Amino acid sequence: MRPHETHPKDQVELPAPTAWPVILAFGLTLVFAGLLTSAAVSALGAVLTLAGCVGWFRQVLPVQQHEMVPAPHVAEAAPVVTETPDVARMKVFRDFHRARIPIEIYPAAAGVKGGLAGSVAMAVLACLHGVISHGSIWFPINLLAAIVFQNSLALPESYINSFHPLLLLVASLLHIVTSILVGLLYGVMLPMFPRRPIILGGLIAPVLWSGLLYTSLGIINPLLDQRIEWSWFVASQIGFGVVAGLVVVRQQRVKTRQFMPLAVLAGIEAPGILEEKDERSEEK
Amino acid sequence: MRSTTWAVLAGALFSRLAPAEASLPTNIFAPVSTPAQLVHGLSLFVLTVTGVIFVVVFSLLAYSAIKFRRRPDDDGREPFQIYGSDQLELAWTVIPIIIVMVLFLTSARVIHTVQDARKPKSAIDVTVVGHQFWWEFRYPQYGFVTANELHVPVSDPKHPTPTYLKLLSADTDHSFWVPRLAGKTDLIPNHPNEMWIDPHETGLFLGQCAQYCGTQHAKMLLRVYVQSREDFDAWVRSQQQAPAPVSPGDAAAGQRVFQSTACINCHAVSGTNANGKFGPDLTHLMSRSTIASGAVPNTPANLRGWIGNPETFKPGSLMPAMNLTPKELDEVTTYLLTLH
Amino acid sequence: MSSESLPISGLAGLETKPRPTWIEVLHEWLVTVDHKKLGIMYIVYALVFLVVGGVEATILRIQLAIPHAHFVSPQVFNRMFTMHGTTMIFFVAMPVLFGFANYLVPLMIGARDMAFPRLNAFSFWLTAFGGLLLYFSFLGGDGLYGAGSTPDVGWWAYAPLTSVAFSRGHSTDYWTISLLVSGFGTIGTAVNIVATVLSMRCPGMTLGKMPLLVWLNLVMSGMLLFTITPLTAAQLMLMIDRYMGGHFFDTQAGGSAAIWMHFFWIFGHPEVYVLIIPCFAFVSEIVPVFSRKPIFGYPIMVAATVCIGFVSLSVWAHHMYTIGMTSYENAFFVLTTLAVGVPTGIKIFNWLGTMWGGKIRYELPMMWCLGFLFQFLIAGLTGIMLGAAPFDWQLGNSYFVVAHFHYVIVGGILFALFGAFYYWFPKITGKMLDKKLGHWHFWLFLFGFHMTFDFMHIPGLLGMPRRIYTYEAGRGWAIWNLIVTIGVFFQAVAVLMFVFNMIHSYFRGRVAGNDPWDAWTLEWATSSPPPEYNFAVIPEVKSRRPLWDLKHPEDPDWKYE
Amino acid sequence: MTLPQTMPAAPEAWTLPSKGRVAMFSFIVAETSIFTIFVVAYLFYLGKSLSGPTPRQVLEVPIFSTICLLSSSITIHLAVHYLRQAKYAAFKLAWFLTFALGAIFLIGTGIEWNKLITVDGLTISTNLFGTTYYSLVGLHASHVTGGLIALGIVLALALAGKVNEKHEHHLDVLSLYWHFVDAVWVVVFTVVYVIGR
Ligand code: HEA
Ligand code: HEA
Ligand code: HEC
Ligand code: CUA
Ligand SMILES: [Cu+2]
Repeated sequence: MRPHETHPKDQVELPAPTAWPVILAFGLTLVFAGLLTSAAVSALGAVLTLAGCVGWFRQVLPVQQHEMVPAPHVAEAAPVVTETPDVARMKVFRDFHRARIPIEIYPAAAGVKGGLAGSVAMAVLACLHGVISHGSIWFPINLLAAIVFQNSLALPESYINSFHPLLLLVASLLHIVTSILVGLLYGVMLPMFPRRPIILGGLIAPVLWSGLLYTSLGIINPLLDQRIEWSWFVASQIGFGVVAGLVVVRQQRVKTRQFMPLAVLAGIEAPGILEEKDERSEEK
Repeated sequence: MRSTTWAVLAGALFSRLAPAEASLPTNIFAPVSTPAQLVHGLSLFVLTVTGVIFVVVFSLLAYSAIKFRRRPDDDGREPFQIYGSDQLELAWTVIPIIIVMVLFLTSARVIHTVQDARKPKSAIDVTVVGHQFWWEFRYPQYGFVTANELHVPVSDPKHPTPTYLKLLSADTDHSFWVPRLAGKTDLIPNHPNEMWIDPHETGLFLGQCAQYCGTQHAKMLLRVYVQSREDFDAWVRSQQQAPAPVSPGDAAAGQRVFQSTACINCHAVSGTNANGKFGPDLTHLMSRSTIASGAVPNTPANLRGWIGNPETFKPGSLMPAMNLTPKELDEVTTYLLTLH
Repeated sequence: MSSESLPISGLAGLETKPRPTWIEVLHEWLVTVDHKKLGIMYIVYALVFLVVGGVEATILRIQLAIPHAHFVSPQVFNRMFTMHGTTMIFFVAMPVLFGFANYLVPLMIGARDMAFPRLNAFSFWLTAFGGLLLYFSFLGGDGLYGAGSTPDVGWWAYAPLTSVAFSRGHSTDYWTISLLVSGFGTIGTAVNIVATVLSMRCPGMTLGKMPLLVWLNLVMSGMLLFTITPLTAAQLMLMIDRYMGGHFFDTQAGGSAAIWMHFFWIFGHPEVYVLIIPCFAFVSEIVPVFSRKPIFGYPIMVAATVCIGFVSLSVWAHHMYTIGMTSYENAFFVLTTLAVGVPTGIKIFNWLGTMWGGKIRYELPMMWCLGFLFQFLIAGLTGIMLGAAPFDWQLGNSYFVVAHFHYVIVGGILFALFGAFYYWFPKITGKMLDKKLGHWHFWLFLFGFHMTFDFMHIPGLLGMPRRIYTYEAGRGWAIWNLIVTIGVFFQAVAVLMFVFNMIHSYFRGRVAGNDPWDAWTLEWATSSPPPEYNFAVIPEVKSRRPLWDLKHPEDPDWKYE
Repeated sequence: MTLPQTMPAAPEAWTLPSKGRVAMFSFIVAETSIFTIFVVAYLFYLGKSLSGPTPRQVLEVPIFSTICLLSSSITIHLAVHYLRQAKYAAFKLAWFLTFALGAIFLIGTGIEWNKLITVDGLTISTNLFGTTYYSLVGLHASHVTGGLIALGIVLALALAGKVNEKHEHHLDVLSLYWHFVDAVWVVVFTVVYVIGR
């Protein structure tokens, strides 16, 4: 509801300028300033405050004081022009319009599924190692959880091999969260490389991040760094990568998108790729 | 092992800041005590991670800033109007989340390691009381009090003898910061804190108050002497002794001036009737190499100047000018010079 | 051109009436409730205090250029850094951002004014008088040290330094009361912005179609509503302690010094995000226009900002890592502090995505924003270093922190602000800023900024704490302090050139026209400067870039949003 | 091509929230924040006073005042309701009751404070409890006072016959403030008289 619009088109109603706000502000300031100087200042401030309140009140109630300002006729408003009226357009959509290949990709769901599947593979391989080398399924779990332990290097062997519910909880949380996150990444990025997604996700990526860990594990988790056997570790990461990659690729029919341009695979939204909204139904 | 290689590489990278001890006495990249070393390790990791992020993002920004500038031969059309990409958004959300997780977990571990370390029985206890603008050091195990210059024994990593500092304050907030020994911990009134150091090398380590505490916050300096066990024990023994009786002459006259002027209201000299707590304990004043918490070296001339008018060295310090006559000043100074 | 025939009553339109006397001009500005005039007053007020705060910084730096200098006494130095910090945060950064918000938000949503124009004026005057009261402290009373009663307790005014025992005279009270007064003004403006954005948008402009600047100012105002009253509360408690014998922070009576820290930083941290978010807004408006593309990922940009707004309310104790909280508390704040980096990073990537594939025009607004992007990246990463608590145990309260926050404030906020000046000065005054002077301003300031604040990190890494009026010679700090100080003079010259540019261009600049940058938001559809009523008729919009739709009728945005 | 400027003749309704309500809600958010801090301080300092009277020793639960204040929320709600229906007499009565109930609350607080100061010797500077108690309750009381002044002005205008249903909107916004003040009292009451004793 804008009262201005009910007036004749060559006049606009605006709130009237008024001195009461500045008077009230000054009065309030003086009230406080009196605490720093003298009571007389506060007294003066109080008077101005009261005056300001009353004056302002009467500006607004019972009806707002306004002024009328002349406004030009609509037609005199300046035109909106640009020096670059042409726009480049991606031609992608037209080429695929008839092929009816589903453009929609759901990276998140596929990624989460892939990550969870991969987490199972990794866990199986790690626990297998634990049983074979140390006779305990809890060995790798506790090593992972030791990331938050101070002085973890002082933990005795028997401790690392036995069951601890809190450590299991911490390790599971870390394991699942990281797997989901990496799975999400797979869901998003594997479709961008439709030719050899499994090589990339199953082999190259795990080896890469294992390499990164190799250099930094000493500071991140010293106990794991001390006890880790890299061959098993890399194997478990590759296990994750292959399983997660397979699940993602299967879900998103990545291979069938080999002929799509990168822009589409990366989910770029632009005219030419996006469908035009129907003029009638658009109304948000 | 790998961590050593890494530390060497990182050290080479920061070689400008690597210790040339004499010239960079408060360099945080030259730790000699476990808390400082733990922080150092974490800091190198954090620097590396953020460094990599910086290089990647900086390159992308620079690339796009250069590659996508409008060419002189531009065709006058607007470029493709791209609204976004949920996939890319997801990717560059997930990767930072993973990075944050790793940084958080590593930091949490170091926090625990430093803050929740178990105190061994061999630890030395020192109670540090922060004052405006000087440090009081009490050694409850040995029964003496000193000021401004802390002595601790060196700690062998295989049989650690750390020093545990209990941090209190008599007035405002202060902060104990000797970078090569540990991160800083604040001294807050009514809020006791604790920190520990276990220096692996002997030597003198410098620091200063790191929390604004008033006018002379800048000159609340710290000197920590890390000594071999024998030297430390010898120092303790000397601190425990009361001063020898003063020989007659100027020194005795000075002691009379000292005891009849307000000095004894603020200062303590064990074995005498001076037991003020507002100012530093002067019993072993001459065992210190500086006065007024590092403001000036401890020489007879400076001592005389200080007592005459502290404002010349440390304007705003809480010791008033004592308005002594030049003769009284000489005598008091002579007396103080006997307090080894 | 039709624009000249529009009867405009703004700054440039006075030629249709007889020239007013200076009393009439003064009166007009004193009683105005027009958001544009108030915006300009906020901005001019902030610029004046920028110079004042800069002079205070220069005094600090001269004293610190060499060890054991005697340029000023410790008492004066301590007053200088307190006033510099307080002035810059409360009477430069906040007013200038409120000024731009005041000016632009109604224009961008197609409204004629803010929701409550009189409240707008009242809030401005409260802020203004608060600042004047703070500076009155130089004159009022004789304090303890003879330099008036100017506050010398640091801009955080930690207890118990501020108790009556340790802070005699009225210096602390000047700090408390002037901020209390201007704090009420801040609340008024925040309420006004929220009400304006939610209740005054033109038809068709749903929340999802507002320009990002409007969204971000809405988030900023929302944050302010949560976060400024904790400071008010703490200040009231301090006044009760100092004036009425209360014991809130009286450690002798069992009170807690730490609780002041908590209350202050519950305000203080979100406050710095309040400062940066409008600068994100400027960048989000300028980068698309000069890259000739829409902002990449508008919905995510909004979501990320809201996320930052919420998360930032939970990170405050990263300013307190050294006070002796438990390891669990420290770890919690590390987590939330680092978490804030994620949505912030998303924003940087989105700006990158906006530039990518564009046709970037390097006019001055874009140059400043490019500086912002690089420098904010660095500043954010040094923030992450500080967020890792153990690292902060060394770096905290040192010059590394000063370097971090000046990097983000000067290198981020000021750069984005200068960009905003060059971008919107034509709209506000109708004249373009001079390009040659602008380039001098940019390159000089860039050089001075980097000379000062890049090297300022080093003394922090070498153990130099904050708030010290002098330092020892043997610690390796001297050379860096000298370099840091020299850089300030380049900045000062640059800022002077900028001020000169504004004054000169106002009188003799090239006429700008409605839309000198070929931009897409509503403010460019009206004249420069806009008439008092902003728009002849309230517009109706269909997309986020209404002017794009008009300029490109075959390819309007609303077909794809 | 000019600015799209049609006010559609028969538009789909373009409705936005009322600015008065938005402003009042925003203001309430800010006020909630300030009260939260004072409540936190109160809770933090419970049991930490080094000396002096404790809450249990001196506090009496102000049941009557509380009932009055909370009822005034009902009466103000009714008042606005009646005004909307142009039932002026009922409106004036309900509004007067609101004002009176609020005034009773304040008087009750005053009596309580008088007792605490003169009988128990508890002032704002006595100990931590005194400081936090008077600050918190006082902050709330000052908000009640502000509200009462506004209510009083409206009452005076209403009795002078100057209030009609065109002002319903303003009074609705004012009643929001009054409800807030009451809600804060619920919290303060719980913290001070229930948890704290
Ligand atoms: C405009 C203001 C502003 C902004 C935006 C920030 C942003 C941040 N700040 Fe800063 N800060 C200040 C102003 C600001 N700061 C001020 C004024 C002080 C000192 C007050 C005083 O003591 O006087 C201070 C102090 C300060 C401290 C306290 C230091 C101390 O006193 O001991 C800390 C500690 O955590 C900190 C951290 C951060 C972090 C983590 C961010 C983050 O928000 C940064 C996020 C940005 C990035 C991380 C970069 C971009 C992201 C990416 C490229 C994605 C990838 C990155 C990761 C995965 C990490 N700041
Ligand atoms: C918006 C915030 C803001 C801004 C823009 C700045 C800008 C600057 N700041 Fe400041 N600063 C703070 C906020 C800010 N600062 C805060 C909050 C603190 C902490 C206070 C505390 O510890 O309590 C602080 C503290 C602080 C310190 C630490 C003091 C200490 O710990 O002892 C230093 C030291 O160098 C410093 C320097 C500078 C410099 C060189 C600039 C320059 O970028 C300024 C740019 C220069 C100009 C704008 C100059 C314009 C001048 C003229 C045109 C006149 C020319 C006159 C002469 C040459 C005499 N600042
Ligand atoms: C009102 C209190 C007060 C009085 C009286 C006083 N002092 Fe001090 N004195 C202090 C304080 C406080 C310091 C610490 C100053 C600082 O470092 O900031 C100090 C420091 C000293 C120091 C340096 C101690 C050190 O370890 O570095 C000496 C020496 C000293 N005083 C001697 C004297 C003498 C001699 C007198 C009397 C003639 C005297 N003081 C009277 C308060 C007092
Ligand atoms: Cu003690 Cu600063
Ligand atoms: Cu912060």
